[in-house]
Amino acid sequence: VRTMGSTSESSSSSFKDAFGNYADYLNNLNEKRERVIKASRDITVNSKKVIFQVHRISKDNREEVLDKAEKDLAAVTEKYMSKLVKELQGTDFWKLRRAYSPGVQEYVEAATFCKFCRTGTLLNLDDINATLLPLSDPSVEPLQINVLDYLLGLADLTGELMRLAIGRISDRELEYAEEICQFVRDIYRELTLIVPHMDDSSDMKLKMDTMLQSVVKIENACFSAHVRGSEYMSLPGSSEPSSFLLG
Amino acid sequence: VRTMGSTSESSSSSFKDAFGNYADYLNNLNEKRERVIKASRDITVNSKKVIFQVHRISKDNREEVLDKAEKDLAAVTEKYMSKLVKELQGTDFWKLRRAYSPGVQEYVEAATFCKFCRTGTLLNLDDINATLLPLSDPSVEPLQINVLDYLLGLADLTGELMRLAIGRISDRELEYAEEICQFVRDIYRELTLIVPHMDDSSDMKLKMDTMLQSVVKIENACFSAHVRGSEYMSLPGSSEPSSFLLG
Amino acid sequence: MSGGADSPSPSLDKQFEEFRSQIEESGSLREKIRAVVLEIESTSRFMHSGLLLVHQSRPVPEVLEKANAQIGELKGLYNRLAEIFRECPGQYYRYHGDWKSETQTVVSLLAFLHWLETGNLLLHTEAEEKLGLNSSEFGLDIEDYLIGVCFMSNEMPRFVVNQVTAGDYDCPRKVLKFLTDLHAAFRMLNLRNDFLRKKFDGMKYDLKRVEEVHYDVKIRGLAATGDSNGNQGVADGQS
Amino acid sequence: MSGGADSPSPSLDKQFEEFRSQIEESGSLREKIRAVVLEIESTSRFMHSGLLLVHQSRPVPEVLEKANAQIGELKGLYNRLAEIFRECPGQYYRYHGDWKSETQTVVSLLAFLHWLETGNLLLHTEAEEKLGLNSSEFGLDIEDYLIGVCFMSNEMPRFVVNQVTAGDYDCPRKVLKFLTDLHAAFRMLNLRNDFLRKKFDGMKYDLKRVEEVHYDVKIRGLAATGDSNGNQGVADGQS
Amino acid sequence: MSGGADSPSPSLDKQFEEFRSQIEESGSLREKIRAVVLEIESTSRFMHSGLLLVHQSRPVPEVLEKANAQIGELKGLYNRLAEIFRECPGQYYRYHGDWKSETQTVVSLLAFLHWLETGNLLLHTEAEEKLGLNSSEFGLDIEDYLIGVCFMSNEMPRFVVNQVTAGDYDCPRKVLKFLTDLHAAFRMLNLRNDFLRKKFDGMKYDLKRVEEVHYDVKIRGLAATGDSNGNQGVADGQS
Amino acid sequence: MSGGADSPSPSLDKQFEEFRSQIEESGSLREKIRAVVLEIESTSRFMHSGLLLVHQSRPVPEVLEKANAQIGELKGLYNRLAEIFRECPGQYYRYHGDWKSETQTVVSLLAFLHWLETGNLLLHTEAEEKLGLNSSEFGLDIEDYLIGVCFMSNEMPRFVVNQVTAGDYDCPRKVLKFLTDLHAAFRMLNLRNDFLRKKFDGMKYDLKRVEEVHYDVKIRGLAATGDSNGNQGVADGQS
Amino acid sequence: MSGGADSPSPSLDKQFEEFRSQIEESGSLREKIRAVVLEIESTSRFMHSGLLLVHQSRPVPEVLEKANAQIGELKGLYNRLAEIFRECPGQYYRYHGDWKSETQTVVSLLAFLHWLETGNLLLHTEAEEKLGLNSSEFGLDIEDYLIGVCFMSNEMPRFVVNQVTAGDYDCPRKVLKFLTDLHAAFRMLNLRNDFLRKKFDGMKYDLKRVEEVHYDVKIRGLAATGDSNGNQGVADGQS
Amino acid sequence: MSGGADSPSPSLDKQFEEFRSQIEESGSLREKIRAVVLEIESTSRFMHSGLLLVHQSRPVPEVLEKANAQIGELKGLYNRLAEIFRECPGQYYRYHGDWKSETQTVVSLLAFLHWLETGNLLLHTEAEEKLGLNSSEFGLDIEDYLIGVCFMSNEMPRFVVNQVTAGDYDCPRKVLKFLTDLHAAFRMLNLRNDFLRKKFDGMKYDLKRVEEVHYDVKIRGLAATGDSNGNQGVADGQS
Ligand SMILES: [Mn+2]
Ligand SMILES: [Mn+2]
Repeated sequence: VRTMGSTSESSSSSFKDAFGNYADYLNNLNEKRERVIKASRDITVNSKKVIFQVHRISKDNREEVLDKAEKDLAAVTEKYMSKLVKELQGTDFWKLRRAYSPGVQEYVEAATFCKFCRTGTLLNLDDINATLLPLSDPSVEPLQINVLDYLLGLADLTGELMRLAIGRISDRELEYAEEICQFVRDIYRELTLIVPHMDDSSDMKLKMDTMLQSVVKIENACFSAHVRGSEYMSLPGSSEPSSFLLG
Repeated sequence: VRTMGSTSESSSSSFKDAFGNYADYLNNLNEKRERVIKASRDITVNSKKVIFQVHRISKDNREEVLDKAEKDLAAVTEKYMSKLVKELQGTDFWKLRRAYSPGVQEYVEAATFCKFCRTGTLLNLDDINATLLPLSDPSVEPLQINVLDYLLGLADLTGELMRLAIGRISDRELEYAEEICQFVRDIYRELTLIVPHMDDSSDMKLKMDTMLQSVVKIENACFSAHVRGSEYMSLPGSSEPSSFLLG
Repeated sequence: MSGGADSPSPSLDKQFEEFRSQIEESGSLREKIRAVVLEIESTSRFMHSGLLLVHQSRPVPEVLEKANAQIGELKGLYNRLAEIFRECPGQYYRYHGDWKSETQTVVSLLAFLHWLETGNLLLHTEAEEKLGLNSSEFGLDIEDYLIGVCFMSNEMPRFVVNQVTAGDYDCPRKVLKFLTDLHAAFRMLNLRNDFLRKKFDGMKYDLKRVEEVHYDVKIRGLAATGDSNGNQGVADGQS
Repeated sequence: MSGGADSPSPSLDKQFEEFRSQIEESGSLREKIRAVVLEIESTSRFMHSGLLLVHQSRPVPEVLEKANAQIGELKGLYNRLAEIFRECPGQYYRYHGDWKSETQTVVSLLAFLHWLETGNLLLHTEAEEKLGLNSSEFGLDIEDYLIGVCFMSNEMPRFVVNQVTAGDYDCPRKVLKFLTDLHAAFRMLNLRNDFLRKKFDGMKYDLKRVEEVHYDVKIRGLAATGDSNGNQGVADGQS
Repeated sequence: MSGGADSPSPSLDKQFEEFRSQIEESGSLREKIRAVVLEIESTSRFMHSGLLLVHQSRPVPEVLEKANAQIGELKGLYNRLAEIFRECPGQYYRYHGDWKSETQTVVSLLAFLHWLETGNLLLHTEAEEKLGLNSSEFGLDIEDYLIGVCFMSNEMPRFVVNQVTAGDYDCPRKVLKFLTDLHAAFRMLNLRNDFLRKKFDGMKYDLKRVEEVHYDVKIRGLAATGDSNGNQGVADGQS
Repeated sequence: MSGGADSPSPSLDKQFEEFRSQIEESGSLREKIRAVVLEIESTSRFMHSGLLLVHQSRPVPEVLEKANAQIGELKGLYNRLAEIFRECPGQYYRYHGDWKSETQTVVSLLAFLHWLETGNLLLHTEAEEKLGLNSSEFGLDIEDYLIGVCFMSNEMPRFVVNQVTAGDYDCPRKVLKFLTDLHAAFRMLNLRNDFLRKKFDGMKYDLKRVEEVHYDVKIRGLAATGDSNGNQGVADGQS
Repeated sequence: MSGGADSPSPSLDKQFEEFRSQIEESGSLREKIRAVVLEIESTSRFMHSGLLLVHQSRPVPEVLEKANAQIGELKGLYNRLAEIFRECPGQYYRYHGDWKSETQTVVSLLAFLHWLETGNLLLHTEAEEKLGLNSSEFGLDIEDYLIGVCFMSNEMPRFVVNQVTAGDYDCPRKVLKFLTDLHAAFRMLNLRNDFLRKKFDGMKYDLKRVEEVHYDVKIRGLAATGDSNGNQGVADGQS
Repeated sequence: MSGGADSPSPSLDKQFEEFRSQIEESGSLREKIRAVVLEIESTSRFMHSGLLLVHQSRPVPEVLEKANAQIGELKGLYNRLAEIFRECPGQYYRYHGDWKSETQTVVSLLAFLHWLETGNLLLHTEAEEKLGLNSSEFGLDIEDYLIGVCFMSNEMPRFVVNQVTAGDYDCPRKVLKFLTDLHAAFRMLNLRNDFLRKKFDGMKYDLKRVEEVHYDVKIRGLAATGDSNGNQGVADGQS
């Protein structure tokens, strides 16, 4: 006697219908979330590969390495970011953010890393978002990476730049290392003013600590390269530093 | 001068070849791991649905509910477990265990839950593994769920059984609840003898604590149902308990 | 040091300047939300205080009247929230964490009230209507709604116990019927291992407790045998 | 209590009895592994102690001879490990955690030794060969191999510093060349954020330090200008 | 490096040689202890698993008999432990951490068993006797004893609940009296050991839970009115 | 329930009415503090961001000028804080937790700035003066001051490294002298505040790092041999 | 190093000398407080032990008498605390953390005792009076008082359960009325202190539990129908 | 409740009475130890402060003299500790945790001092002698000694860096020889104590750093070529 059937017909059926709707809603949402998570994992894995490709840079293979990295990055955009774009629209951008944020952060990291190595400048959020525009059906609101994910990706970028700088110093590209140092310092300083106001900044605060450590690592490396260079200058008979330092 | 080309030809090329192999190995491994993780997520999501389906059981719809649950479970096996089977072979079973373990545990949970509701008995590991045999190409070693994942899934099963028992008591199926209680106690007791020897038992130790809580919850529920029943017996003029208790 | 001291590139500065203003804007939006949410919280605390009197067997109609008056207030507040969001379409879920807990409480109060009045479950669309919400713009999240309904269920055992203490022996039967149906409906959902599932697990205990009270009343022959008053409001018999 | 006290079903008992014996078996397998691994650890500690003498400028050939003798011992131990696993095919990775750290150390020692002798990197297949391992049955995990190589790289800066202190000014050049190549080869790998990547990051610092020492020697005109001895063993010039 | 290789001072060498042998000795002592403790752990686990059957309304005498048999085994093991220590007087507390946790469990099992048999608390001296321990040589640490007693108390609520379910309505009264006295006795101690203090805080919840079970039985008129059987063993009525 | 609704005692009501107003008052006091503290935090963040430029070899005077301008702002804010407390004497430490962390940061910035200008430690009284604080009314807690000084010390290694990179080889000597004296002075305190003690432990590493930088410069013969400019400001040589 | 050993500036030395003496002073103050607080803790533990006997249905007057005797002792201890603070005005809240937890316990005991005697809530001013505290100098913090009252409420369910077990069926009604009023009074406060808010949330469960006991008594027809004894003391009927 | 109040068994009471006195005794013993340990800590902090001056190139003999004077004080304190333990034989390790950390620091200071004076490692027996300890009664635990030695080794890099900065270019060679021997001696131990093993791992970094300083001196031709002064005391050349 306690099954749903025994309530007055109309109320019971609307009740049942309503829960049917709720069930559909939850099923659809969960399935979409799963698809987004999978797309995000793909983006992460492939963006990491782009980053490793950029790290293969050295004095002589610069163009070639970056060409390949940019090609790979474009493939990530077309093949995997487009999947995200297909899944997400409207309020999903924020509702499902936690499901795709790791992938997008890694993508930002890869894209900005390529760009810095190519031009020495920061790839702006607007520019990244512009590259995503063609992926969307023009009728719907296009996927736009949000500021928070961009900044979180940028924070990780500084770790990669630190690795790059250490490598460049071993390769005696001291000026390049100093350029990186300056760039990372600027990012760090700009972020100190933004981080406290970010939504849910606890992640970012941890990343700031890591970033400061990266800055210090680069500074220390530049310091020791500089001190060594200075010693050479002050050695007797070292009149032509440049020819040797570049040798 | 410091590029790889300048070493003696033979040594350098074997060196290069070797690292080419290592790179391929790592790329393949990572790609496989990703595919396994995705399959595991699918298994998890769909096994959870089977569990929810079983929870829709009540006094009158038992057969119908379990039929559907078993059908859904068979679909999980065919559609998703088969993907795992395709990816894994030989040493992968253990090498990639962390990538698929969550899915397999949930699958065990769902399969044993169905079986208990149908027969009141425990679905054995050998029986589960037997159902997986047809999925494999007969030429390769078939996927076999390992004891550890089985036991971890069993531990979670007791949580579902606890929920089931509470529901049964509300539905005045006290004897069924007591059967569940007995079953969960037996599993708990058997596991106390095994857990300390399990590989990496820390996960399982946590689950044992949760399991004990589940046992106690069921026992308390049986206790209060029993005490209420006894009070009825001792009330004046209550000579026909059974007719009322089942009413 | 060669070239080390020039200031950061202007485009870098400009972008971060923009971010700073965007994020500060978002911060002030949040402050606005927070102000409204504090009022929602305060109004619903007040409403809750009033509703609690049903546990003390105050005449139900009087209790309901007061509570209903506060729904209007809540509607106004949610309207203000909706207006705030009209300026930033699509960002509903960015700030969702800032009001969801309060909204779940509001839903639980509305649903309890509705049930006292009609004996039926307040549906999602009805809840949106009461709060003047509009799904296409600023709606009531379905999970928030469902969690709110679970909260309402948590109040049931206490209500039943106190009603029986106060002499209303028919109450357990009605509540048991209602909760049984509700529980059956919830079982149709596939949940994740999240907050909602935990709350739904709690509902099992509410149902069990109400069943116990029903049993207590029944074995003592206190329950009315007839089933006369049907479904129209739980609290009619009172006052 | 109706039917509550019968003992658990026999099939349940039987299955758990089996599990218990399987898991106890696995435990005793683990004990066997542990015993061998302790010996591996002890032998490699001994070997390491001997190799450390190169930092104190002991005659290299003598150092190498002793160390080489211990490779045989290690081979015997890995053979015992392989035998243990012959009984449970496919379970290599189940117990991998029990020996991987020691094996990484062993690889680093073998690789260092090999480099001292030949100036070349010990390849994965060569490492397996030295330890008598067989990829199809009981091989050397590639990640363990790579981590071991990173460990070896970590020893390089210390070696270079001490060699220069002892008057071998040509050493930095050779090591720098070797490490540069090694680093370039590693850069071809796509790593995850795991232990291996962390170790690989460390290699950058080794390379940098060796480059510094090379620089120190070069600016003082201490480095030999010719490139005569080519690639055959780093330590030839010594003793 | 000129003169870098002269050997270290002989007294240094001699000292470290001595340390080596002492550390080996202490290590092998620890291995011996570990072996015994593993057996203690295993025996007490079996005993525990057997005792769990009292919750399933198995005939208590049968349960007790089996458990009692295992006490003899434990006694033998503790005897072995004591012998190990006879060789190194004064080092009881040096290695105490290696067996204390297992001993606390053993005490809790003995105390639970004793209580089932007699209805009384197993005293410290009785526990030592059962295990063949001797305070002057190798005794039972008081805090270990007290922690074990707290663990036993944690089993009480479950026991009482299950006994009532099995139809023993007098059990809560007996247990309540026992726990109340035990709790009062503990309260007089000024506990400084943090772990023990925390465990004792938990006893309050056991007591509260037993009070509630007693209440449930009493309010329904199910508790026996007579008080005849006094104090001899909790489980007499059963079987 | 009969008679359930009589109202609670008037004295109870009166007491809670009073509590309510006191809690509101304390709450609004806290809001006022929070508002000022947020501004302090924001100002000091800007000041910090400006000071970070000394690591980038910006002309020091320019950096200092900007920072000095912000001290005035801070002074105004602390003045507002002091005014808030003038109304509730004796409650300084009640709300201390609400501003102490920000104040420690402020002290560290003032001390760093002062040291850049004068080469000396900013004294406690000087810090109070700069912020317009008055010990008898609303002073600077000594532990806050000391923690701020420790924070300042943490900046030293980075500063020294970057100064040397920018070509100022005399900087390490000056900083080393300053830190050595500061460290020695701290050592005489018997610190009981755990946080402060931990921060002070960190100062040892700052000192060690500066010693190493000094060593790096000295061993290469880069340090100035003369000792002419004495102590007046660390940054004189620059710009 | 030439000239490395000149001593630090005298003002620095002087400042740290002063800090040293202030830190010592504050440390010894803290030691004095700690000594008194230990005694307060011990006395209140004793008092608590005595009060616990009401759960065992000991004659209430006897229980109360003993407990009352200890209030005098506590008063003496708080007097000593107040004296310690007379020497350092304005620092009450600096050391508040050192005694607040013990004071909350003391309040809970006093309030429980008072309620047993009078059936009323011990007011804040009454609590201060009992402890000889004086708001203007060394008073009882309001939040400490409120937390103490919550602790007292936590004891109520246990008390009611045990009283009913012992046959006092009117107790639940009285306690329910008391707790309902108390809960309603608390609800009006806008609690910002997180700990207090959490404790107050707990009071809801106490209330619910007491309602259930009341229900149990009522449905079984055990509750007294009359309402005769009014409000003077909960425990009158006993002994 | 009928019969609820009979008192617990006398043997239970007696046992807990005994526990109470034993726990009190152990507590007051611990207080006595704590008092002595606080003085040890304070004396060794003072001694440490004095020894730190060697990093600032103060004349070594003067530094040593002061430190030596404090050894007598420490001896007195350890004597007091020994006396406390004379009353409770066999309990050394029961309270070992209360003083071991301070003792490790003391050993590190004594060993550093001894090394400055003689260039040799302070042996375990010598350390016991200096502190008036007696192995058979109250000796110095070997692991505490070894940990203390590791702490001393941690100071070496800093010492060497500062000595070279101050112009003593022969110091690195001496320290390197000492540390190399010490490290080799340690390597032969099969360390099972985790903390000690970790500390010993750290010694590798000390050795490496000293090697680097030695390298820095050598490559710049700063190291003395002769080997005249032999081994008698590191600091002879100074002052
Ligand atoms: Mn990265
Ligand atoms: Mn589950």
